[in-house]
Amino acid sequence: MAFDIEKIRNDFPILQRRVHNKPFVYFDNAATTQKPLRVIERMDKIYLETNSNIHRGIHYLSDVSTRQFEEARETVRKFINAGNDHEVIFTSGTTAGINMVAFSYGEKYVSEGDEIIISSLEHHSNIVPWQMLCERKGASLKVIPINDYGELLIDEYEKLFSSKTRIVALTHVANSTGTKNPVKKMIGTAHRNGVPVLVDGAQAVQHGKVDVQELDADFYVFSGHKMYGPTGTGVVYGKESILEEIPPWQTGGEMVDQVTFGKTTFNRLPFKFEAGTPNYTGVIGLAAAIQYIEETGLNDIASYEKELLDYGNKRLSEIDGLNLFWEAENKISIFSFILEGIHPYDAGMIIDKYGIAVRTGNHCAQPFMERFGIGGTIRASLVFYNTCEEIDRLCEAIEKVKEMFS
Amino acid sequence: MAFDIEKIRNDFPILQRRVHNKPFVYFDNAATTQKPLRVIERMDKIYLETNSNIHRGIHYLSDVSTRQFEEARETVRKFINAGNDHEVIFTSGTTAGINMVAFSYGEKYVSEGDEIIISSLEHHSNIVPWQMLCERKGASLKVIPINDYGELLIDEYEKLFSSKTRIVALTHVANSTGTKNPVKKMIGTAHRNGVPVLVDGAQAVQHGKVDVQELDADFYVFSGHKMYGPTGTGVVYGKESILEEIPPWQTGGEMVDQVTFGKTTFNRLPFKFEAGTPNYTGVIGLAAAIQYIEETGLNDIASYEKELLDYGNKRLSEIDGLNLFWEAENKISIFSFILEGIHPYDAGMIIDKYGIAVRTGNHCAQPFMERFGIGGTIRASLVFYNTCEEIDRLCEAIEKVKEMFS
Amino acid sequence: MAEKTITEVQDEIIEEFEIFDEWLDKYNYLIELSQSLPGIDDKYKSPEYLIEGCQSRVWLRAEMENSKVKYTADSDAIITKGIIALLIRLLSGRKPEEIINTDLYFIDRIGLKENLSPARSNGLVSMIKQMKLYALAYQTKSKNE
Amino acid sequence: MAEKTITEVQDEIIEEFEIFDEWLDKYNYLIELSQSLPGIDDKYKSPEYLIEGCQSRVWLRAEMENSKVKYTADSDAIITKGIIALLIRLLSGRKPEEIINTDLYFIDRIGLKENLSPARSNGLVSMIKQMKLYALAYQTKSKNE
Ligand SMILES: Cc1ncc(COP(=O)(O)O)c(C=O)c1O
Ligand SMILES: Cc1ncc(COP(=O)(O)O)c(C=O)c1O
Repeated sequence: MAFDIEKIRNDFPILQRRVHNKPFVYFDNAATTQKPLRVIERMDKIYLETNSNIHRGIHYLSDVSTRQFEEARETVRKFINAGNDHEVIFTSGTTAGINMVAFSYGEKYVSEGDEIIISSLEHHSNIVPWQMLCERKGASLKVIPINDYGELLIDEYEKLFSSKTRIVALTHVANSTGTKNPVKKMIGTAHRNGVPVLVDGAQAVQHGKVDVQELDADFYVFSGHKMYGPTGTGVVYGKESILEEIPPWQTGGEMVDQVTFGKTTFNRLPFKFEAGTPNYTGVIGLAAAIQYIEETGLNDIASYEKELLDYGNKRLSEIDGLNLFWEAENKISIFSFILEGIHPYDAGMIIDKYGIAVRTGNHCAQPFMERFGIGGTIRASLVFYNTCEEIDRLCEAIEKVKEMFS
Repeated sequence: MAFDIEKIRNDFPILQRRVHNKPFVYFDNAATTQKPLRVIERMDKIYLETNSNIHRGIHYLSDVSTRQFEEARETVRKFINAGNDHEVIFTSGTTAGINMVAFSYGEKYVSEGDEIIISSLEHHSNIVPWQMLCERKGASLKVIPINDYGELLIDEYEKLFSSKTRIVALTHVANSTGTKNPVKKMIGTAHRNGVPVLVDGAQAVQHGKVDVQELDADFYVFSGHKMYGPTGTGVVYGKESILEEIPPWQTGGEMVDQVTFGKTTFNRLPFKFEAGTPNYTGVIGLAAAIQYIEETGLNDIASYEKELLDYGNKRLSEIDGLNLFWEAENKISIFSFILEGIHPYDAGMIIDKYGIAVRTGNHCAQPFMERFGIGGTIRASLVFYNTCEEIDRLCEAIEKVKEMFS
Repeated sequence: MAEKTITEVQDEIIEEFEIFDEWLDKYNYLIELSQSLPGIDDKYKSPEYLIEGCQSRVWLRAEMENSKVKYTADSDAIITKGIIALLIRLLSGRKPEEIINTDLYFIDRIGLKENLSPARSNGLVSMIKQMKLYALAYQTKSKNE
Repeated sequence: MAEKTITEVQDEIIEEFEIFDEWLDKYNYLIELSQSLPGIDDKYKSPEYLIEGCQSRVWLRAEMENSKVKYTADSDAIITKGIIALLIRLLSGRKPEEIINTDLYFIDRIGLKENLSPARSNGLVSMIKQMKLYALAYQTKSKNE
């Protein structure tokens, strides 16, 4: 097998630890991922050897730091195949990125009576900023409905457009279900209606090749910490033509060109959108994570994760009294399920005791859960450092849970 | 001497390095500070052993992570003596913090014709967000003038208040000059006029004890990376009574209570203002930095830094053709100067060659520089790991610069 | 009948749990306890009595009977319900003063701390807070009367 | 007079700098060069000819003379001015095509890379860009004529 899982697991030191005196199984990857040693060491090296604030500094280390930061931008550009470096804006995470776009785009293009389309599969972070925008501007939300597999109803989507539609905000991959949405096609539909699209890629970039130009996404947003990078980092890709048009969101040091008390003019892209000292250590760590992903190979990652998905689906569906939700055609290896008659919290508490980290609850997707009349599920989200043996261990733990609460 | 400078310098590994084959002298501390080993190790430990997303997770590491994050909040609370943990909001930096307040407070309390008071000493990050707010709302800025020493004119300040004044935004210590403003007195004046005050503490918290309750500040904002902590971290202290009243800024995961497509209700403080996955690794690292500062002792730090200031003032004023600016009564150890007939850029390039990191330019305070008719200065900003010998080395380098450009 | 103090009952519970070496036995005991909890009438399972908490829902009611606070409570999660049973055993039927001032150290000592972590959001932390608030409210009320 | 190519002049400059072991001598040479630069008339030191750059200011003008681009430039910082002198020596009086396509490798080779770092913001990076833009503009113009 080309995919050397043992080597990979050794790259992630935390996977070697024990929890509750059991080997640690980390199945909470949709919440955040673990970090390969090289990412940790990359950031250490900065603090131990080169740390200095970036941009406009005249001294040696400031120069080193700035180059590393701008090289990281180029690494991200290549990773998502953006056309230009300055279309890559660094933020503190997906939530911050969506807030940025909702504010900046909203200030310029959304006014009373306008409409914004989102989907039923969105994370709260891709719902609430649009709600707030609607509230501020007197606009309204239209929601793309789903079927019972947790798939968007594309026909219904097309019907939501009107002359009032100003933007579509859509997740690439849903964090509650793992469903992959046909974003390319959906962007095409939006563009035919003259409407730009923001894609929430928080659960997508780490699982398969994303090409923002091929998708023709107007905005593409994701978090570093969910793709094996550090916390406090994130990216907004935006098309130059739109980024030039919309006003900045945060303002302050470095993103300005000229400041007088009367009037301020803004710096060019990408700086216009990067106010204040960026998390440059984090960003450089993120570039190291991307290099790690690329060396491992996104195609290999995707096909190994598909194996995990198939094996997990098979094993979990064999368990009596386990309801596996949303087995969409096209999805990443997220398993969302409930055990009949057992509260997810009770199950989660016991599964934890076997050293297995799963998440329980509504996964920041309340409206979605309500659509299915459930308060929450148990969610196991797997990535390429997980194994089929770990899935077996989860199944064993589930059997124990059933015994206890029978 | 109680202050063991040798031990302290050993705590900061980067200070041992060489630059251009000379021992490294880091005098760019106002831009960002170096990190003690313990901060680096604290964050490593997280990524190597306990990394997990915080809040609402049911499994063991999520619990560990959440506790560490909330303990960090308590560490910050104590450090600035806030009344309550939930008055401490984590952000990505000072700029983000000021933007948050300008938006949230502005949405609720600022409308057409209103006035906002700032000072002539502000960093761009405490100017531009207020300008943007004024532009959005049709309000206007009033600016507190200064004297030639770079000190605010308190009498003029008092005259700026009117029934239309909604907030005062004021730096505690100015980054361009090092001037310490009499914020307590100035907050008193504002409160007598029924106006709340935001204090920009980015250059203050690391140089002496700040007690937000004693100051009676309504908001107090600072950055982690300028106080020996990691990049991508920052704090907004806000009085509970105001934080409860004003709307959230960023919205999304974790900061909501209930979400439906129709309406969203927000979580309680402090979560209402912490949308998305916070930079929890950074925040825990920041807490380690605060512990380091507290063990070193803020009083000892302040008196040692005063020695550096006095020594530097003496040595630099002995240099022919060196104009030292803004020798305010009350200031931190920042030296801002120009060399007659020599461009700061030329000087800075040569000083760098001697392994000394200084900053040249307008230090993100353009309006301030314009007031003095200069394009920029050379700025050396020192902290407690710097030494008098390093000041001597700067003086030698300045002599070389003078020779070269004579 | 000389009533036991809260401290005495806490020590009793700690002793009961001491025989369990394993978390499994502790949790099984909690499940057992949950079955003994009378719970709450469905009509009270309304937002009015609901305690916030994202993972499991907890409902709590309090009444005053002969200067003592009587609690009834319930949850949709069984482990949570088991702990509620312990809390009711400890606090229900006590004078407000006693409840307000008590320090619940048993949770730590019997190794169920994780269930009272604010991070777990099972509603128990808020429930204890609410129990004390009820007690405080009754105390204030009786003083004013 | 067979004119030297840009490449030839770059190699010449590299050779000139090779005799300097020390950065100090290199910078002293740059200072010397800065003095030989005619600079720019004060009336052209206007925003129109100013190149953005936060640390030192750079002014640049271009004219077309006999199908060749003639540059004049100046800066308020001496080191910047010294490098400008090298750039003018290299590019001024050349045909647009030559300027547009040239790869300025000498900067790296003579050990002045730090002066062309975008981080230093001395305006030189923008200046080179602007020099090429002028050349491009003249080329397009002459084609259209
Ligand atoms: C007084 C002051 N305010 C605000 C800032 C901006 O801080 P940050 O870049 O960390 O957002 C700085 C940093 O230079 C500063 O010195
Ligand atoms: C699809 C999706 N969008 C947005 C977010 C929010 O990301 P962050 O918390 O990093 O801002 C998440 C994280 O769970 C997510 O899964």
